[in-house]
Amino acid sequence: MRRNKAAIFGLAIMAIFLGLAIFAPVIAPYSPDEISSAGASPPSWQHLFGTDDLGRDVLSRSLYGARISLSVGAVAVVIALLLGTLAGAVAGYYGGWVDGSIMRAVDVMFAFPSIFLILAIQAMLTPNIYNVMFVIGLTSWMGVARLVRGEFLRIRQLQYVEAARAIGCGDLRIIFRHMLPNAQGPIIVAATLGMAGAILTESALSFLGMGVQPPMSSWGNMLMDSQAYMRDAPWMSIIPGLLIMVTVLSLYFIGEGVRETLSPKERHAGS
Amino acid sequence: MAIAMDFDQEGILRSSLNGEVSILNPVLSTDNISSAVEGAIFNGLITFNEKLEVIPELAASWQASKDGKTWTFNLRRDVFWHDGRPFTSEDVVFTYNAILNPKVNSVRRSDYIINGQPIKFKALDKYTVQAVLPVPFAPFLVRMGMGIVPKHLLGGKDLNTASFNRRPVGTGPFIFKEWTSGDHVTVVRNPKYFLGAPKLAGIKYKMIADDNSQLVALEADEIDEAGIPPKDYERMKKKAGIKVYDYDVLLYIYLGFNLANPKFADLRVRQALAYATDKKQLVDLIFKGLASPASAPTAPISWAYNSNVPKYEYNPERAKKLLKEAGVNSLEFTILVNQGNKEREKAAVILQQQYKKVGVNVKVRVMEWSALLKIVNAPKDPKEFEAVIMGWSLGLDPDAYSIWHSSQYPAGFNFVKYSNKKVDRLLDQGRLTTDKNERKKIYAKIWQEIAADQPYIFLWYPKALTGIRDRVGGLSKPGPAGLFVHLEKVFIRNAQVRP
Amino acid sequence: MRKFVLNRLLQIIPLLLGISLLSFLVTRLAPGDPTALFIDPNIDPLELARVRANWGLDQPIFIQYLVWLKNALLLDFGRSYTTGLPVITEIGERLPMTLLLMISSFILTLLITIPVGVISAVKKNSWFDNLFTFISFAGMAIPTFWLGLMLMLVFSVKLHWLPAVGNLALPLITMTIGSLAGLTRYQRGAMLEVLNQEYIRVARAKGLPERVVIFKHALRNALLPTITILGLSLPDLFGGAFVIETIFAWPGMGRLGVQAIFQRNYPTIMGIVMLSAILIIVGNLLADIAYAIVDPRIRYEKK
Amino acid sequence: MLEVRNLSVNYYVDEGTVNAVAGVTFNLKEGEILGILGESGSGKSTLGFALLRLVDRPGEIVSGEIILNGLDILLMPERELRRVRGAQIAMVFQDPFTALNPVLTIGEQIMEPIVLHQGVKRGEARAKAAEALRAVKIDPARIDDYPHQFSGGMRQRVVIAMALACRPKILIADEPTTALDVTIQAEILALLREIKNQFNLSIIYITHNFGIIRQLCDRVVVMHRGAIVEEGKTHLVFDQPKEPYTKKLVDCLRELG
Repeated sequence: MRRNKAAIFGLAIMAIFLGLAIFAPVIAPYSPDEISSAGASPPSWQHLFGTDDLGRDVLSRSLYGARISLSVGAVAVVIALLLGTLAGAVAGYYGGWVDGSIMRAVDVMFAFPSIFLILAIQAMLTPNIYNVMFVIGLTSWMGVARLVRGEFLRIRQLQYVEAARAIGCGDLRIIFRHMLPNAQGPIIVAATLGMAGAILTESALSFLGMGVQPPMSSWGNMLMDSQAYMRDAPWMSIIPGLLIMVTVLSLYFIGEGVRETLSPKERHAGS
Repeated sequence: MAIAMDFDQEGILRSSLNGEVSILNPVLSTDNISSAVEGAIFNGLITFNEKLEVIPELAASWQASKDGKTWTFNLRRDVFWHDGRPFTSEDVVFTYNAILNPKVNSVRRSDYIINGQPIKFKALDKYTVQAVLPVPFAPFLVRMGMGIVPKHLLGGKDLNTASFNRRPVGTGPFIFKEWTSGDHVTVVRNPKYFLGAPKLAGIKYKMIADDNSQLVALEADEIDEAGIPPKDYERMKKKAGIKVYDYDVLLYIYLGFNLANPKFADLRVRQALAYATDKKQLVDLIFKGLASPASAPTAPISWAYNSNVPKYEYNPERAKKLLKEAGVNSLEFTILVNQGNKEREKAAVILQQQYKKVGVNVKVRVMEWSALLKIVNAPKDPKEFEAVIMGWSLGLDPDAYSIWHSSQYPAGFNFVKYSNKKVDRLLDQGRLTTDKNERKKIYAKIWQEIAADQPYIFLWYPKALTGIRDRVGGLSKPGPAGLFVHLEKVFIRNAQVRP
Repeated sequence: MRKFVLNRLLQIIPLLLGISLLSFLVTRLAPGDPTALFIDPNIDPLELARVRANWGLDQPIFIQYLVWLKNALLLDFGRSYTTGLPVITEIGERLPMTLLLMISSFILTLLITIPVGVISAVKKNSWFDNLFTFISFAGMAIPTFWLGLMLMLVFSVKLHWLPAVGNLALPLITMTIGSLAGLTRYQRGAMLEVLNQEYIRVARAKGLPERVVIFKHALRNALLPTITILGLSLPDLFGGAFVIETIFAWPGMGRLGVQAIFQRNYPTIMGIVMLSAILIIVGNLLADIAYAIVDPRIRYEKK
Repeated sequence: MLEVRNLSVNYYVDEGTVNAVAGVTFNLKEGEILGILGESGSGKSTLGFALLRLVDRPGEIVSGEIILNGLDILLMPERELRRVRGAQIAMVFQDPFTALNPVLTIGEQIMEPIVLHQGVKRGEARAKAAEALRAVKIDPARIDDYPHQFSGGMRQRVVIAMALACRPKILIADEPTTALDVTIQAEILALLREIKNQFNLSIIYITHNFGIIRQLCDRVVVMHRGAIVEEGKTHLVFDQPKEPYTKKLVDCLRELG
């Protein structure tokens, strides 16, 4: 009951952030890139969240940053889900050597410290927002693959799949119409956690100078740029730091909510 | 634990390095960080004083022949390697021949090859070395500062892999003691140093790659010396126990245009962009004013500096007019900057806004250093970039042949394809002339020509800002050579160093 | 059991081959090469070409890989371009520091995670549970580098309690907070699930004290998913290690690795990727073995 | 020998409060097998758990008395309660697949209550555990095996052995055969009858299966929506049900059988 409240809270926050991101050009009081020789100034009526070291309005940058951070998170997760679901579904459905080779590929990817892979691929592709999404997606699909495979191995045994096969459904139809919808719960949970993870990964990439590139603002690179100013201009780091935290928390809450609704064991009542 | 030890041990200078020492062999090392440590361990034939003038070190004196091709160095006779062996001319010849050996991975080799011919080094006797140049070459003497390595330890060994590179033995004021990979290098005083025993008991170089962490360590009294970011300058100046020094360095940062690209072929376009560049805003926003707007491919502290060059003071109206004159209605281009360099990234973002005001649309592309160089240095014509923000660290000699001579394209560092017959001729002349005053005039003309052509927009001359804890004394006068020109004179206040 | 371990060990071989090929390709296809370090107007580009040839980089990639593979099979991973040291030596100097950090963080994490997870589950929705729920969510939601710098500002600059660099405490705390959060949630979740199992009620019906019910009956079962998660979180530990090592100037392997990537120091990159892959695989294997030890079902199935 | 008076248990769930057991009163006589009959959701399992105060949150025992040997179980301090659990009243659960801890040997699980309640050394407890296994017709040599090595019926025997280990006076069996095949059901029922005599037990047998009640129980209590609707000798209730609800149940059984 309490958790579901948290999940609703999380959903509400995400909805608000999404709205702010979409309407950023309307809401933002300034252009996010407009610099001013004044440099960093604390929050005031002109600049509610203050300005950064180049005199740019932190509120406007946060709003535009929401677009970037949320879409990096969302697209990266979609990529990871597509890859992971496909790999897991194929592996779990066909089994045998198909399963074996896909799962070995998953093992290879898992055995890599993904930060190295991300860095190397980023170096290869040069950092920009699309590559950031792509690279994070490409290095985070393995968990989903294992999960979907596990679900499929379980579902494959169930009667309705047998029945579908008996009436002559094709493989693709069985996978997508009969099996996948039944595995969607865990996938949704993985998606919310994955999106949270992607937003954090983007900020870690920013630390390495390989995240979303300037002048585009993402919460990750705002936070990174601010770290040198923690003492002189704390608002520069507090705002994006809080935004990241609240977003990630909201996503976790949503994930937990979905998880608890799905798990009947948590909701036992009298016999 | 390591830190507690420092407080116990008196007279140790706790220095810091903002990266990792890679190799302690002056023949092989290429990075400033390794060089900083090598400076304490090794000596060259010559060295530089605070004013960057050449002064004797291992060589007591030298003479050049009349034709300027034969140089004779008379070595000091009181120098010993840290292992007790005497230093001789054999060591000098060995060092330079090692650099010239193609099997040795030294990228300094080209410093000692002139017009495709190597300089010949010869030991005339135990304490005399002769260098024979194919042609007279003005920058020769400053290149004799290379740290000399011992023949008796390296002769017959594969220099690239010698264990010496990790446990170096030199002639300098400090003796190598310990190197913990990625953490610190410690050196201890050489009581027999030929310029006088150092006053420090030793130096511990702590490797701290992150600028913020370095600053925090200085504030927390864990190190004695650290670079100060400009935005912390005022705060650190007020901080008790720390003194902040600022001084100019031989470096300039620029926005270079690919002149092979038709967008930048017209001089008026480049001039327009120069007028559209508010260098003062750049310097104020990025450095809080602790850097100076640049105007020429040199630095104010170079002896060949010439302030009398076209300056293109900020004038957006003039910029718009020039663009119109050039018939440019819409200009759009991409600036490359290297990833990890916040100052240049910010500069690109600021330039983007400044150029927007004159109707020029700029995209910024941040690339990893290696990837960026791959584009800029690829030996092909035309190159695949439009504009790039980079910096040149200048040698002590003003020679800029490799940057501006038209022969240095497409292979070479004239990657913007600058081509000016007059500059070519002056560059050739500048290398061959040995008289300093003559050369000064030649380079003044070169700077004027280049500044007028604006193949680069010269952005700023950085300053070095260094914070030193009060307990450190004996620093040299702040200058481009740093604060530790005479390491043997540096001391820790109130420390008892056993003689 | 022995067959199970043997089988797993055999699987490592193709895994390492795959990893080596992938990382070789990825690093070589990235633009630029190690001589980018030497950019200096005084260096003739011809010299760079000479050095490249000295390193064998003028050969086709395929040949380079085979040469690397042949040498690697003889446990020769080449020499670092920047230090000239054998890669094994270079890594060997750094590995102990990374392991020190990772293992102590690992132990600290377990010491905190297990009791906190257990208490949170047993006292579900109590103030303790809510507090740690909040702390762990916050721990998961804070970017590591930010947390590290904040801790440094507070404990080194303001309070002067701990040295900013060169000391284990702060990097350890930062790393532990990062991994603590997720694990505590898992431990709590697993515990909650186990506590709803019939055998827990059975244990209570037998009159066992709550202590025995929780620690003997519930915890052993609830540890199973935690062990798996621990194994799976190893790659992340390496990733986190890099950021932490940089901030706290900790001379570990993560920093060496990322630096090697920026420098295109191929032999070092390959050495580190292979070594961390082996560590991760061995870590997972150990997790599986630990799982089998705790869970008799696995143990006997594989007999 | 066990008297239950006015026992009520509530569940507090999202949708509100469910009165799972609503003021139930009955007693168990020495040596009898009392059947508690009800459909799923009738509160019969909750009642079974409540007898040993094993109702978990979100459930709560809100009122009533459970008198054993003159003492109210509901008022006992935790320590004393534990001396009742397993020692005087033992339980056998519905699902033998989940009732045994998968990571402990069956021997360990049977020995636990013996060591706890009889304060004997492990060696002796092990002997007693072996004896308990023999009583439920399992080879004592398998004492060090794990639950997953047994079939369902065998596991239920282990559960019964565990319940019998401390020689309790009362056994509460909560649908111990529903998860098992019919043939194995019969074996377990026979076993229960056998051990009842051997160990001089009183049994509360909770089920939704009137057939089993008829075979096994002396008396029956019929529950519906948390309350007792009818109570009496099994054959009387079966032959002349008074309440319409009971009648319906009996009719169902007749149709089937």
